[in-house]
Amino acid sequence: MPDTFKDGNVPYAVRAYSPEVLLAALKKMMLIRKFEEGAEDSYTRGLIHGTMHLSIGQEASAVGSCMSLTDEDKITSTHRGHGHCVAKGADLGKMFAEFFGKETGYCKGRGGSMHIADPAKGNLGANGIVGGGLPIAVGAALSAKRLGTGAVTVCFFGDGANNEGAFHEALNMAAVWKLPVVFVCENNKYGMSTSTERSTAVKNIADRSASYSMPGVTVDGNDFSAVAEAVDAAVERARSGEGPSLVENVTYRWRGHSKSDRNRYRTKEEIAEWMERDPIATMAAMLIDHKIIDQDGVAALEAETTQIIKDAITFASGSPDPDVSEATRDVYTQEAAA
Amino acid sequence: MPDTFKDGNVPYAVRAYSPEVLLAALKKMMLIRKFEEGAEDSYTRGLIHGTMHLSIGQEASAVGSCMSLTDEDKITSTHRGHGHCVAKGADLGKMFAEFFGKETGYCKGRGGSMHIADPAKGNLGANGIVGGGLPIAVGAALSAKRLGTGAVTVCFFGDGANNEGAFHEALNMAAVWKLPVVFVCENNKYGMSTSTERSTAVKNIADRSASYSMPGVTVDGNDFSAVAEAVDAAVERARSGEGPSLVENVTYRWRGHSKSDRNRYRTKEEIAEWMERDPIATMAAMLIDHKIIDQDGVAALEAETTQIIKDAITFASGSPDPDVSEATRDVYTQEAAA
Amino acid sequence: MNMQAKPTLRELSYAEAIREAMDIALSQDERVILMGEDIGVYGGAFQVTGDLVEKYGTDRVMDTPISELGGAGIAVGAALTGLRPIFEFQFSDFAALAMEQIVNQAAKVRYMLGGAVSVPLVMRFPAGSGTGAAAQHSQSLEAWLGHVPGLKVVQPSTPEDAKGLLLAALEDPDPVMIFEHKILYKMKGPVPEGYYTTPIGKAAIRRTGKDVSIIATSIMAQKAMTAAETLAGEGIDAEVIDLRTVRPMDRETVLASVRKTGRLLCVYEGVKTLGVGAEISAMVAESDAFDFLDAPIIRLGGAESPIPYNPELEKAVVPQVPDILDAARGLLKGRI
Amino acid sequence: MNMQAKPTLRELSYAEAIREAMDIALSQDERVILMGEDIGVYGGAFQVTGDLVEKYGTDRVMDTPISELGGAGIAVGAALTGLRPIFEFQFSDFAALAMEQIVNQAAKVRYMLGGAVSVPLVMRFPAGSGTGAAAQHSQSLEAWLGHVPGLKVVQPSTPEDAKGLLLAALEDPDPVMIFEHKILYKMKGPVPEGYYTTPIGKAAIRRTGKDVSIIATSIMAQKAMTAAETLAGEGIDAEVIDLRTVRPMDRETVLASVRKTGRLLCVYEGVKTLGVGAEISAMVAESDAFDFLDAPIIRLGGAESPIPYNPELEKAVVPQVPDILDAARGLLKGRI
Ligand SMILES: Cc1ncc(C[n+]2csc(CCOP(=O)(O)OP(=O)(O)O)c2C)c(N)n1
Ligand SMILES: Cc1ncc(C[n+]2csc(CCOP(=O)(O)OP(=O)(O)O)c2C)c(N)n1
Ligand SMILES: [Mg+2]
Ligand SMILES: [Mg+2]
Repeated sequence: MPDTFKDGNVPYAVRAYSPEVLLAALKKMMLIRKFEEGAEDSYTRGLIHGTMHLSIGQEASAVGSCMSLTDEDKITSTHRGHGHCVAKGADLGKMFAEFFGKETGYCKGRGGSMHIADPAKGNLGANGIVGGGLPIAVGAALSAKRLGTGAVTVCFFGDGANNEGAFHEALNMAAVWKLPVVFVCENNKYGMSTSTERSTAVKNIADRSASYSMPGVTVDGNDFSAVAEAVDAAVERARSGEGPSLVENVTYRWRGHSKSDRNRYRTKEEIAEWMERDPIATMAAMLIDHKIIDQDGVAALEAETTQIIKDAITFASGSPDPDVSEATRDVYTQEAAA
Repeated sequence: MPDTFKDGNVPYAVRAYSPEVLLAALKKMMLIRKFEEGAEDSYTRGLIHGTMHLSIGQEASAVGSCMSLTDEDKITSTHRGHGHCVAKGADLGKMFAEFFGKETGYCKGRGGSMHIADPAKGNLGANGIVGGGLPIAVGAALSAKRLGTGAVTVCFFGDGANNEGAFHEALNMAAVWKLPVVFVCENNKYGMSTSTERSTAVKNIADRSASYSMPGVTVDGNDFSAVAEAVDAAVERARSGEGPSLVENVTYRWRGHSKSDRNRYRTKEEIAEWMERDPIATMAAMLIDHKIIDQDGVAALEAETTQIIKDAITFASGSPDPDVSEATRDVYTQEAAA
Repeated sequence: MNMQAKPTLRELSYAEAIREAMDIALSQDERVILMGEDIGVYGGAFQVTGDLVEKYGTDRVMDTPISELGGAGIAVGAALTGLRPIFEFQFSDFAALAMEQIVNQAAKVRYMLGGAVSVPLVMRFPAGSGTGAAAQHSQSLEAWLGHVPGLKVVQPSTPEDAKGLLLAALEDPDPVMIFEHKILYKMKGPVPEGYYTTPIGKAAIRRTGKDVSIIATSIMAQKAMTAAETLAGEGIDAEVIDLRTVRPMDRETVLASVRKTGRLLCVYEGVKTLGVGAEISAMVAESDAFDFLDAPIIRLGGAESPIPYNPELEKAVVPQVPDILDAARGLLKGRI
Repeated sequence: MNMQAKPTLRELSYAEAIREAMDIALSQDERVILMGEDIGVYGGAFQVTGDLVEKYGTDRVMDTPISELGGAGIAVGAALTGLRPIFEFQFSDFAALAMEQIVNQAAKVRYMLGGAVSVPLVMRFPAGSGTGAAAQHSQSLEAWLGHVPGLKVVQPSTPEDAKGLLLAALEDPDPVMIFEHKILYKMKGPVPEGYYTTPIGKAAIRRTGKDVSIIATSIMAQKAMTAAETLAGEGIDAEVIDLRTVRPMDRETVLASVRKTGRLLCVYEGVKTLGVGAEISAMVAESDAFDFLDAPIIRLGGAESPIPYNPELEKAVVPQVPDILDAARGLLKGRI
């Protein structure tokens, strides 16, 4: 990474990544947005039985946090996990198929939105339990350290999750054992209806890093470059054996918490304000500014990603349902032990 | 309290309390020491069936932390709770009786050392679960606030307990709701065999208070005056509605963790060093220094407390065992609801 | 059933009935508080608390941070010291985070202290499958708490009982755990106005019959009633008993029924193995009613599997009306 | 029993046998790590890990902070990603703090992910009463985990099985929960040298008999053997089966025994209601073996009470040999 190029006017991302990588990142952010919109639409059209938690507005956090990860590196995700999954390289068709409960889905229709995982790409899975992924991420980091794989784990969790005891225990042990894990708090201001002010006795969640003697930084989670800069540094630190870090991406979810949210706990104005800070538009503008893409290129990307989503939905819709007689398959591992 | 008397050479305790109060505190510290010695002796003589966790060496923390509490104020205690119980005014005979499993004990022989409680004096009980008392203390503070009783709760817990998720959750909620509770961490350097260095990713446990935007202070837990000064201030803060605080009393347990400890994780030298900083001797010396008592007085107190313990053991030994046919009594409340 | 019930009946949903019970409790007793995640302005994940926060304020209808263990422990401490908390878990599955406070503290502290204290605590657990929320949001864990002395555990299956059992729980000086079924929240039924209680520890005979005793819990009591109507058409006269309380179990009502019918079918949504039906079966098999049994005791419980997401799979892993019909017919095959 | 067992037998204590199993596993497989509170230099609260840390170092015998939920979750994450952790709870009661990771994560993740992963995790739970440690340190909670699909749950009652089941658990790709009885740790018995496994899911017939089947778990299997000797002197020929595995339960062995004897007595230390004996009873009562039953199925389980401190009370709340004798005699009263 061009550490010598210290032009303050050139954002980190533009300095750090090639145009191809940046365009791929923008594309992923668009895919996330459109996946969520497609999910929402499918839900409205009655195709979905369960619930869903959309990450529209948080795309920069998901993609920016995974920039320096390889398929060997792991992530743990949350109930609001579609974006992380796409960022880590998932197949959109298999994601939709899972969302539709199909046998071709990532979980063969057993998991649904809240459990989509992609172990082959290092995504250990979304989690229905708030905070559930925090210790699991530390465990993955422990494996990496013991087995000497050099892999890093990025652990996504929400502002709400930071008040779970699991947060405290996981960060403490990660620090005591200097494990290669980066805790990425996606602070979207609310855990369901409860604002951080009403639930969290500290101003910045990143400040809690002091309790674990690890670096903590709060960044604009809607600024792709700021997110990438902070998380890349933390990943590098983890990879070089210096231990865990906490990065807080301040962001906002545009939609309700889940399908049934009446948005009683926040104002229309607040939502509108945040929508003006659209992370995708911001990212596109930055790339246009630095001549990495132009308006037409953006439009072409829009069209391309729209088509990908369309194809993914077509694949998913046309996929078979699981066989009901196999409802209890995969509770245990069938094959005999080695 | 003589806030105007600002003589730096006069310790807080001497400024803050009357001689009677100070002598009563010294007496309590002696009673704790002798209770523990009596317990140990009984154990060695085979009178005790279960385990025990002795607080010898930690007497200043127990007594100093309860100085400004009334019987309306609550404490929650720990597995190492004999000292807290005495400090909150318990009857020594009923304590020994419980330790001996007698029907006359505080828990009628059902609880034993790890569950001694004295609700009439505001002691909600020891706890066999490390960290178990932390949320319970916050609940007691919530009651006080809602019912307007003005009571404060002092929550004792160990350095080991500070790594439980319950610690994090309890402190956070106490702070969010500004509840009248004082968290007193008795940092005796080890949770069983595990030193704070090997278990706790922060130098001073009190520093974790920053995560909950509450005051935190680390004091010499073997210095009665320092403990009392810190906790009194925190209690006053709580009582006046300003919310919780965290006080860390750095101290040391002279004995092993429990009956079966081989002390492999610490050195004889370390133990000897700490034994030189005997909190009772220090307290007595301070009172002698300020002419509140003399050597003869101390000797008389020693004799008096020795006799109290002797009588307590006699009472306990002579007490009846519970009736085996009543083994399942008190699982549920018998009397019909109001 | 409820002798104190006022005559005026209206139709309320199960959720509304629970809310009405909490409203009555909040208005009658200053010591009652509600605690839980998003129970305030959000109205609760299943809209059970609804707008109670507007009436009673945030001091009495308290949104907690997402801290189940600490929240439950605070409720325990509050109950020990003068308040009467009603603690809502957003989903019963999250009780797994708070078992320590429920089981090691709330259930035991009275006993451990030789009767010196009591813990008048009510906890509410939205339970069960059917919402497409998959394995971590669909469990029926009443058997865990039913195994724990010191607790009482109830499972209302009607709006009337949901209200009456909650008010009874609040009168109870000991911790009462209420497992509510999510799918029932919208079910309507007659609910007496005003204050009444439904006794904890009493099963309800929903239908008398002479051929087979169907003992069912929670939503399965509804399914059993549906099945019983069909069976009646086939000449099978089923007695349907809604267990209502898992702990303490209503031994007398169950045994009397089995002595009469000689056939027992237990229907419950929780995992079959070590679920509530295991206890019902074992209780009967060790009683004098054993001698009246004309056939094996059949249990219909949840499959030995987590709850899947796909709706058809989800239905397949818990007992449905046709399963009840098949089981009842099987039990009576010899006779017919 | 164990076909692979080497012939050389030595007497080891149950704790030593477990330690030997861990020693073999640590030396054979780099992926194996031990995690738990004070299992390093302290040697474990019950001296089960002993001096293994000296041999394998603190990287493989890891003292955890007092953080059961986080520790268990780290073990789950490690198992998901290539390690084979053996996680020790200091007392099984503290599992109440970690149920979320055990039940919502470890047990379900394979299923939730459609079989894409597995969780080769072993957890050890020192359980049971008898040490005077009172209500929060004496529980037998195997029924909770036995209720959870995705887990396997075993309860060794002999040193030989303690070693063999632990090695079998390590071979198993799925999470295996081992409930060890604290009072057994010092019990000695013959233990084959070297590597062998005891099959998970197979009960052991400890004594064949024709009059009554006593199915017992954990330490109760020992007590049942003692009782059986006395009964033999009275002309009662008891078959004693050590269940060994709670989940999956060995249906065939139990049913075959009941078909033979016609009488069933279940003996277990956990709380009677909804304890393991409830499942044994219900499993038999719904099987074809029901027709062979000559008497009600009797359960001897723990009292409906927390475990008290006083030693006499403590004994009174769990089944003892005389209780087994009385129950067996009662079952055979009609016959004699
Ligand atoms: C242990 C647990 N408690 C509660 C819930 C219900 N729940 C699901 S998401 C959510 C809010 C989480 O907030 P946050 O961590 O900030 O994530 P966000 O939804 O804002 O992305 C809650 C309360 C849960 N799934 N798990
Ligand atoms: C939840 C839980 N985990 C573990 C234990 C076992 N245990 C009892 S005391 C103790 C050490 C506690 O350390 P600390 O909090 O520092 O208190 P101290 O013993 O030093 O006074 C441990 C591990 C327990 N009782 N409860
Ligand atoms: Mg949030
Ligand atoms: Mg300590």
